[in-house]
Amino acid sequence: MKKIALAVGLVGLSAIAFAQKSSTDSIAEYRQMLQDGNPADLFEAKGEGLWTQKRGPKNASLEKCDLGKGPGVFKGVWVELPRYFADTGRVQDLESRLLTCMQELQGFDAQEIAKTPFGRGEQSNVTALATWIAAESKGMKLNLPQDHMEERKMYEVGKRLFFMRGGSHDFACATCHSQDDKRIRLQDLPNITKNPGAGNGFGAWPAYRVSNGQMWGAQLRLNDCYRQQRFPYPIFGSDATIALGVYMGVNGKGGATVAPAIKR
Amino acid sequence: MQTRRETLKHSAAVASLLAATGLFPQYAQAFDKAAFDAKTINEAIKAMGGAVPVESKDVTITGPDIAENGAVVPFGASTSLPNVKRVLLLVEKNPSALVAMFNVSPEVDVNFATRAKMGQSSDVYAVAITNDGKAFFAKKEVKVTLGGCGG
Amino acid sequence: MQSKFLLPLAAAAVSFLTACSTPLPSSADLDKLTKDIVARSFRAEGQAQLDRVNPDEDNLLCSQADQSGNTIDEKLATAVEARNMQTIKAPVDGKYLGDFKEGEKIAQSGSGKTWTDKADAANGGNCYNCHQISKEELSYGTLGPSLYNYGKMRGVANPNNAESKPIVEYTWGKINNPRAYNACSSMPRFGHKGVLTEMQIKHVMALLLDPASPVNK
Amino acid sequence: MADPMRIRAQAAGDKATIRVLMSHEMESGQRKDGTGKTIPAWHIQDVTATLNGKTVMTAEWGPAVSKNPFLQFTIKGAKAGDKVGITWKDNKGDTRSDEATVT
Repeated sequence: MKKIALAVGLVGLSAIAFAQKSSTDSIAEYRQMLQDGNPADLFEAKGEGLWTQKRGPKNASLEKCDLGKGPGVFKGVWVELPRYFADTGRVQDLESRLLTCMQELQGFDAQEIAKTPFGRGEQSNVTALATWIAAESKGMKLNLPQDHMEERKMYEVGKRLFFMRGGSHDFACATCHSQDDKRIRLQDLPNITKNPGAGNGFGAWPAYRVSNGQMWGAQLRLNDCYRQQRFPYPIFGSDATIALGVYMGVNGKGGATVAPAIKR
Repeated sequence: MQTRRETLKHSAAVASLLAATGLFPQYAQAFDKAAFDAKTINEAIKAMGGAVPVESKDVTITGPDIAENGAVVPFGASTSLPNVKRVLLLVEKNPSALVAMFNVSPEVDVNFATRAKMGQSSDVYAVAITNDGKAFFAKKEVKVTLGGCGG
Repeated sequence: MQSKFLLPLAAAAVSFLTACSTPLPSSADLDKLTKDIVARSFRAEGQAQLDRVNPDEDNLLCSQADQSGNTIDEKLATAVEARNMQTIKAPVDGKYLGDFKEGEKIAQSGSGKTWTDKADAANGGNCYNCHQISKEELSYGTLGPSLYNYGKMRGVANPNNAESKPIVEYTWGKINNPRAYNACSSMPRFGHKGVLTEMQIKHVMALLLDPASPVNK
Repeated sequence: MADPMRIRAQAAGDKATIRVLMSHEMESGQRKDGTGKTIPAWHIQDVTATLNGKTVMTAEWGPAVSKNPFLQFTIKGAKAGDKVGITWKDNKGDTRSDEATVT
């Protein structure tokens, strides 16, 4: 009899504990359980291999690619992107810069890759490369340069784009991402106008999306934000996407990066 | 609080899930009987004889209370019971309940973790099958939520 | 060859001239630059046509206010609200409430109007993205206020009663065009922008106001 | 050919924890394509783990294991320098083997 009473007592206790645990706590627990064993590792490994592999019409590797800190440097470059590149005369993010390198060094057609749907052909290689390069800056602090006039102009443009309401639903980026402690459904929404939200948000992509089992680079992340915002399709590597990258990354200055992350 | 009747229901549920996998002919009969309505569950369980799956505190299932996404739900199944031959992970409301089956050898701990897809909120079972064909289980309820913008 | 990933040397040279200590262009010039960048950065896809990045006057005013961190000027707000109020039409048959069960489905659905949605498919209301509504749904957003007990809290015992009329009409207007009441509301103008049909809005109305709806339990 | 696995094998005491990520679609057989046709199930069916060439565990999986599967288990008596091998085979007959050294 005693034994049964004790067992009942325990069951009762755990039921109360469950009731008191909020959905937010449970979701946090769920996310914690996924941290060990992030399939982004698979893409990271693929990207690392692609960097040294001789490929493309010129049968060359990417080892001489300049991502902002000189040819061949991949450690720490990601926390300083997007930045201005004198050779192209453009502010570029990681993915658009990888296209430049794939074209210049390997002879691929950058425009062709930019037009390729995400996850297909060379696009999936760009994502894998971006995943690996971001991982090589994991834990470092965002430190985007704002010395060049083009970089400063892009920040200003990014800010305007961030607040631009439009589409069928009148949404702007700011509709969801300009307040603290808000969520959409059960997902926390980072406040991207300042830290910690800007660093946490911007510094998490590329990320593995468990909902569809895909690796998403920053370009696809933005692309899908715009899709949900009911805007037209942002062209891969376009100045609008890069300006937003500058706006988010500069707002996130000093935030430690966690990319490649694992996300819902 | 779990009543005896509910416990029996769970046993029947596990039996039917095992039977549905087609891997355990000894449960096939139990499955048929368990398919009767609630009034006859007690009799059905009796008819299972030694094959009644028993809920056991020596079997552990770990997993989230709420999954942010049903596409990836992390689970761990372990047991301290001796002579375990197999460990199964079953999601009751999936189109086919059996997610994974691990065949144990003396060289490994009876402790496995993997991730499952869940179409909807469901009870999830870890079942340990011993060398003599007995089944012991642990159960966990997992709520699957709809996340994100949903578009 | 036209390629923005290649090296346009002329562009690089121009950029050098504008570098360093030069002050930023004027705000108006940056607005113009933003407009140019938008024009070349998006392409039409599915039903998401380029007119969607051509914001109307209401959105322009609110975007400017949001960006400056201030609220919209009071006079402008009154004008925005007045012209949005004019878009609200009472239901043709005089009936404001539909079926709350249908309303729940619409509230749950986050689809519609994206470039991956079929143009002729029914749109969702996206309601749970931002609001708590029925108690059973744990997965709700917090961008908007909780709507749990919406009708009950406002004392709507019978939505057809005369005393319920003001709240019924307000709710109808709010779903159709929230910017009639709050110039820079973040909520979509479901009726005005054709996101939801009149019938769909009636169903959502029932979800919020029908005493039998789980929202009011 | 399938992409390589990521295998981590870490010794602690007289055991080693093995964590494996596999690159696989794990198509459930429940989804429909754009034309309404069911996409056939395509999933890893058999998994075998070896320690220095000797099988220590086998597993049978259904299509409900998540895409890009994760597997964790513990091998008794494995020590640094030992070789852990993982092989999977899917229902189309595709197979992949990778090996890692216990650290």
